[in-house]
Amino acid sequence: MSKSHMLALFTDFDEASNAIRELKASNLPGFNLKDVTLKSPIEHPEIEELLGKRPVYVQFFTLFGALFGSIGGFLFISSSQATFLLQPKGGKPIIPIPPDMVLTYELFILFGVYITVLGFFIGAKLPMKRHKLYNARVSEDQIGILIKAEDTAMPAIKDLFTRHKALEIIGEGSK
Amino acid sequence: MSESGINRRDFLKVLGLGGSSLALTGCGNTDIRSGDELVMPNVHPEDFVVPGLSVFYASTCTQCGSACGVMGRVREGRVLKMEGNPESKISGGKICGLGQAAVQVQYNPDRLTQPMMKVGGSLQPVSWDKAMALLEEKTGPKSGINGEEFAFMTGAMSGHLKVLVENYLESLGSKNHYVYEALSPAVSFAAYKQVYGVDMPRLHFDKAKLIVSFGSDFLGTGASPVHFAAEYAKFRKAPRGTLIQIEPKMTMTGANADRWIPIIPGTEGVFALGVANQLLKHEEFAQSVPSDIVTLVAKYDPETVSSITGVRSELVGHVAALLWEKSPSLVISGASVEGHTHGVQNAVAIQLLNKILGNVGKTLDGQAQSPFPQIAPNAGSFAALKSVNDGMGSGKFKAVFIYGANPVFTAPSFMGLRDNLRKVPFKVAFVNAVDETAEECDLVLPIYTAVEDFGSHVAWYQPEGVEITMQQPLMEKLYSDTRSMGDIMLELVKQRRADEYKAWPDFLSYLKTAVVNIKSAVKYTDTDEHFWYDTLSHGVIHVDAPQQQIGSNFSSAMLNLPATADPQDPKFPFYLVPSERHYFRDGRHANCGWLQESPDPLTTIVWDSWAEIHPKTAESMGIKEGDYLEVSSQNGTLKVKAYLFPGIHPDAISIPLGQGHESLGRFAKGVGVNPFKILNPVFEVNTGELAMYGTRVSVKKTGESEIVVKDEGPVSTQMGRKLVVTLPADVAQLSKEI
Amino acid sequence: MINTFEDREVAVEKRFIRKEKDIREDIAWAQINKDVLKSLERPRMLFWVIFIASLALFMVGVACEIYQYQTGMGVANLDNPHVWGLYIGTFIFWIGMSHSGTLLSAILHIMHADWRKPIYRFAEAMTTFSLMTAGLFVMVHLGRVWQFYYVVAYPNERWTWPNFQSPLVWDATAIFTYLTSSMIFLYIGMIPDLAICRDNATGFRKKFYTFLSLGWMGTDRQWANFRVTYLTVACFLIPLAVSVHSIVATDFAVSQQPGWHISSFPPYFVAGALYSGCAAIITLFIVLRYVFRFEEYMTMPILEKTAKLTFAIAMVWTYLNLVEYASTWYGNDMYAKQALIYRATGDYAPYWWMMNFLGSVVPFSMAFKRVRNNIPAMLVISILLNVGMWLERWMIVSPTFANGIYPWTWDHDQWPSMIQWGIVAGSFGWFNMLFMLFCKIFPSVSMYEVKEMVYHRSIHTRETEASSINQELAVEGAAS
Amino acid sequence: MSITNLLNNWSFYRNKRPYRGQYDLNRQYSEYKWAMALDLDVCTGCNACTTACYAENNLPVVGKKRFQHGQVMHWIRIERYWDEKMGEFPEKGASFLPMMCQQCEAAPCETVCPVGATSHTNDGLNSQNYHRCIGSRYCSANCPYKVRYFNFWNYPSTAWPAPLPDQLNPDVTVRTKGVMEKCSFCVQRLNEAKSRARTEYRLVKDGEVSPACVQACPTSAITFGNIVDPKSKVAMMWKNQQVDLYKDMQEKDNTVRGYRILEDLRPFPSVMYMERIRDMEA
Repeated sequence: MSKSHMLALFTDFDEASNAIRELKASNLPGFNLKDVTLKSPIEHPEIEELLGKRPVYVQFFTLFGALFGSIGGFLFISSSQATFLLQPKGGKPIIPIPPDMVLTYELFILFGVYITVLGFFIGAKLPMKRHKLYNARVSEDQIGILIKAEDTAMPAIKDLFTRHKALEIIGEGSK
Repeated sequence: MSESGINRRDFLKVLGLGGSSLALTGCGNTDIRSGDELVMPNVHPEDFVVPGLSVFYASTCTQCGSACGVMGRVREGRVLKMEGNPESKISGGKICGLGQAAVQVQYNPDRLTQPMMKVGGSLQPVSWDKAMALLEEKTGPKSGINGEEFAFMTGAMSGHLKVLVENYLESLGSKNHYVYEALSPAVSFAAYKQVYGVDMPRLHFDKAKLIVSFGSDFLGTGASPVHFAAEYAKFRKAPRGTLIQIEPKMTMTGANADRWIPIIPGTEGVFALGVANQLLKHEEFAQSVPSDIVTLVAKYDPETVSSITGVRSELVGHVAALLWEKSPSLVISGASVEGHTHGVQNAVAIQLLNKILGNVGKTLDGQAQSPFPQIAPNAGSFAALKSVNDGMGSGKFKAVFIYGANPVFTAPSFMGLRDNLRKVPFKVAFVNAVDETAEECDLVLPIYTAVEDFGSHVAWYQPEGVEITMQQPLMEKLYSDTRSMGDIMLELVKQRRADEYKAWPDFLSYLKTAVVNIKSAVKYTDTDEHFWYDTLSHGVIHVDAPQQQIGSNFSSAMLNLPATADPQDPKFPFYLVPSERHYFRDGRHANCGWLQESPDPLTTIVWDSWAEIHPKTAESMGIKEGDYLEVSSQNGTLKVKAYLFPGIHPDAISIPLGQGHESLGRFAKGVGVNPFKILNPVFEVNTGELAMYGTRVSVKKTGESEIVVKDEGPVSTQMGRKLVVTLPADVAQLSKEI
Repeated sequence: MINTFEDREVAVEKRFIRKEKDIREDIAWAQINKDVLKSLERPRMLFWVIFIASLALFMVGVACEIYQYQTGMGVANLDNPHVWGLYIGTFIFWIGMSHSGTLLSAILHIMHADWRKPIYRFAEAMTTFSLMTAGLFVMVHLGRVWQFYYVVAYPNERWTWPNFQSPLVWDATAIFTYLTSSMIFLYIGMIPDLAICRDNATGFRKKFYTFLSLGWMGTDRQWANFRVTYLTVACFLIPLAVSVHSIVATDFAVSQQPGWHISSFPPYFVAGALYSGCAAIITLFIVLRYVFRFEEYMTMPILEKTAKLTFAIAMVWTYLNLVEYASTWYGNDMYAKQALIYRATGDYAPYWWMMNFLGSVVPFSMAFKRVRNNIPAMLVISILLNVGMWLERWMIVSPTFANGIYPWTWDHDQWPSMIQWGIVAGSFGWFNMLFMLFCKIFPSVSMYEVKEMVYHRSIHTRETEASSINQELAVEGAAS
Repeated sequence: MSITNLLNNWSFYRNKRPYRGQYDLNRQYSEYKWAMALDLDVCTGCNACTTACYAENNLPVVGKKRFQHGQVMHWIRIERYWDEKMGEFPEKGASFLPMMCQQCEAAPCETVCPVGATSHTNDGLNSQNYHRCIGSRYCSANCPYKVRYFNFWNYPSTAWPAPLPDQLNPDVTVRTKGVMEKCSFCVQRLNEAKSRARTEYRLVKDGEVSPACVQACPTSAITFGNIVDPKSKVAMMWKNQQVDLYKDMQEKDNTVRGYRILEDLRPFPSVMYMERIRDMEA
């Protein structure tokens, strides 16, 4: 059996969330809550909750970046000082701790930020091609629910959406 | 001359003999100007010339009259630096900044590189043949010139070049050798002559416990500054001597004094007599001088002295007391004492103290008697300039040669020397660079600088024995179109004495013969050749000669000092102190960047002239630093910036000499003002010398103002920092030091 | 007496207009897009005036720099020992300027102060561009700028490294970190808006925005990652910003020179940085509000809040400033004390006093609501404050050189040459040029965040209003 | 590689200069430590040292205007101070102070140079690497003595009109615009002497080499040498004057003249000055 996509656009956010709630409740055959994607102009933590746990892993990238930056940074600086014996500085040891700490701190932040952002791109799957059922109004003021389900389940879902006064329902076939 | 070098064997022999690490003459280097300078110039170097290693040639510094033995550091055929020659008793291996600047004279961008001839009022380059032809025509045998019509003006000279010059004059049947030095020691010579019967006694600074110096800047501009500085250093070592300086304007020596006493210019003699007065109160001293002097001196009680000299009366007794307790002592006089109508009397009065204190023979005795009078130095005098000027003015002279002097720059304007010089039909100048005098001449001949030429010198102040310092080229001539003064003179002599001088193709051979003659005097046993190279490699010949016996005759007649300071002229209330800068002297080396940029020790001013005025006086006249002042005498006006200087008598204005050139080159031209110009016709009565310090001036604010360019910052004290710490002499324990 | 539904509506209406809001809550989202996107199309004439003027100014600076590059630093009329001048002073100024962007977006973001939303975008842009300008000054200041890369720790065959002990190297690292991080922060925060631009643009611009928006679709997954990332980077940026200006402060604090060797310098510098930054935000706020017709979004209440913030920081700065003087005075170190006295009485006295006046007295004018709500007044004040802060940096650098430890080399005559002034002026041109370009190309008001703001606020007010009405009804019901 | 040897001798890397025994004859770290002793009592302020330095180190003559702008390049300068409580006249004369780079052991300039262009040599000199210098001028800003001089102009093209370049010392480079320079204790002479000594399997003898200023000084006010060698004159003078290179505060008798300028800033200078003496009875 083949699966297909369908996008429903709502103006009323409450209706949209109700629609999702109902989808969740009605365990239709051939339909899985995981296949629901919410598309919104602003972030809707409260609605996202309805979609169940969808974990984010950015923090772990951050942790790695920070550790790498600080440890690697200090090792890099101190070892380069250690290999550069030709020009000692009067009044200071070859490897002075306070200055190295300052630099370590900077590198800790530098890599922390970089790798966090890397994590973001990976986690958010950016850059990506837009889905063919993307609608510009989503970026304006409407909320879109994109679902993927068995063709058999489609009519039921469609009429569920219409009940929740979806402005427009775009199926894969239509347009 | 560059061909008359040494062959290899000579060199080896000489090393064996000389045994010194100093290398030999610079002959044999190819011309560094030829071809690309990137190519190492020594195409056929001497064996000892290793590329990349310096070779040191001994020679003599001719920047001033003290004839220090120096060494030139030579790399790849170029002299790079002047350093002291340790074998020279005069320099003792040390050197002053003026001596350092010899290389900048050599490489001066404004050097004259070819003969110049006056054509239609301006100097045009000519070939040497033309130039010499002209000389022949004007002064040669066929010119019919007689000795009376010819004058040769030189600076102070010594050694064999002097001999040659005099021989030339003699061949012309002329006696007109005028030796002129703008800052000549003639007056002090005269005074010493009167008192001790010698021109210049030997001064033992190191032996003295107390030196009382009346305006003698022996550290800066004295007879032999480098030598005196070394002696001064010994004098300051344990047991540390005390230096008292009495002068109208603080000199470098005064800045190092333990006590500096400002005094009205010209009254130093009176102060000395005042001190004598105090000293004679001690009965030991009572018998030391003739009775007539005792009576004369009796007049000078502290109050009188104070009223004349403007020095607080107790200081007279103070100085006397110090002289009394610190013995042996040394009392000396300097330019600011001698440059007055009664300069000789001043100096004599000061020497009287030595007599009273019995320093004569202890800290002050005779120099060695030079066995070679013909090469002995002749110190110049102003009298010479005067007679030349008169001769030129009266049209007596048909031809004038000028060498080593720049009278147009140094002669006061009242003499009208420039115009008189123009009256002379044929004027020849021998110079390194075109100066004010050369500008006026009909023929200007470019000669070697001191570091390109051979020569021999004898200083008129000899530390011990007689030191003949040899001058040899430190490098090949820089410009192919320049010639050795000696060669030129020899050629001129040959005009009339060809047969007598035919033995000598050039001055080098002449000098060699002459020097070799000295061999016997120094008990040198090896061959002449060796003696010659030995001499050159060591740079000095020491002749131990008998010491001159110095008498000491004083009479009250020598001491008739004016009863007051020179009469005040209300129109010109200030005493002008034309101070001598230790690196500028009479200004002949003003075109050296190093000297221009080396700050004046006391004012730290560079690249300029200035008028030192006491802050108190300045305040009363509303003068601030940098204000332009008009300093006028009867004979002219100078527009010069004011510098507020505490080390000067409130009634005096001091302007340094040596600047204010209208010619001479890019570093000197138009920098500062020339105080020589405004000097009044005041003369020393005994010698007829110009009384340099006898000029009165008036000072007027112009209203203009400009920043004074100096190294000193906005503050002149240490602002509480511990930078220079001063320790009282009684606390210090120099004897325990290393 | 409320008894009908209509009456209730009226009552709600009344309460709506009673209090002035940061932003109108009934503003349509489509309208927001429209208004902001308009700023990318046709700004007022003034925009072009400013842009051209800045360009010209920048050109002046470039000319001066070329001359200095060819001739040597001497043309700046610096000397020994007065080796630093306006370049370093202005460098600090620009670094300082960059701090408020972070303050507004990061700190306020963490503190959920949502009134920042309409204005943080251009504040962040300001951060980035002022950092770029500061970077220029490091270059301009170098005697051999063509060798600047020696400061970078790049591996090379000789194993020579920069001197990691030098505060200048710390500077280089910190500024690099800060510049890149704040650029990333700016960009990440802009992605949803870029998507909006993409959806509304056509032709070349569409390609451009499509590329930049990385195919953002606003899916729940994207939003979730976005939320976390944005928060994390913000958390990084705050300590970073503090560290950057502390390090700039150590350039002076770790040296031995009187007037620099002061332990309170790092906080003092940071306060000064936030201060000048906030003042700059006010200036640009007013300019953008007019130029791009942002009256709807950059509203008076927001301006007032910013003004209050600036005033608070001004007081902090004043305090630290006085602490510096006091500690120098009571520390009674001869060198430092002399330097301080010299600043107050010497050749720089007029500027020093003006700095203190502008920095500590002028801000009090913002204590008055009337002033805070008067746009021209705020424009003038904010500019005055920045003049004061610029003077402060100059007064830190120059007097110490003119009156340092070593009296012989004191130098009271030095005055910056026209070249120095020209380059300083040029830097302002450069900054304005970049900033104006940015505002023309990218949405300088964050559309999606304004939407959030409107959304949440409207919900909030609706609830509060409703509850309060109910209470009243209850009360009245009891009465009757 | 680097990390392992970093761990191996961590203590060595943590050793803070100057430490006692850093310089000694049996080659702990270096058997040379050049130092000076300068007797202010015999310094007459004659500027011979300054001119010698110009000649030896190719210092440019900057001219009046640039001198006024404070862009003069004299590596050694003679300072002239009047006494703070001077009456109407400077009756005790002036105080002259030759000031050149003090070659500090804990040099404030070294730590702040971003590119490590100035740093410490094994024989205790404060070296300046012209090729590495990028002209940030931080070293000058942090130098308490202000003895660092910056090339504000391209002097090689202006300061030596031909044929003056022929005088330039080939052992010393001519500095271009935009680099910092300072007194080097005539390092070119020191290196020549050291290599000469090395070829003869010996150390440099005392008095074998001296900087241009020392050599010129007519009063021999400056003594120069290797302070590591206890028999060298300079070492004996330091000892005799009770000045210890490794101390930042000397406890010494008040009769002793030795001191180091601005010692309280703890730069550990290598130049010892000896107090000027004045006869207060005079």
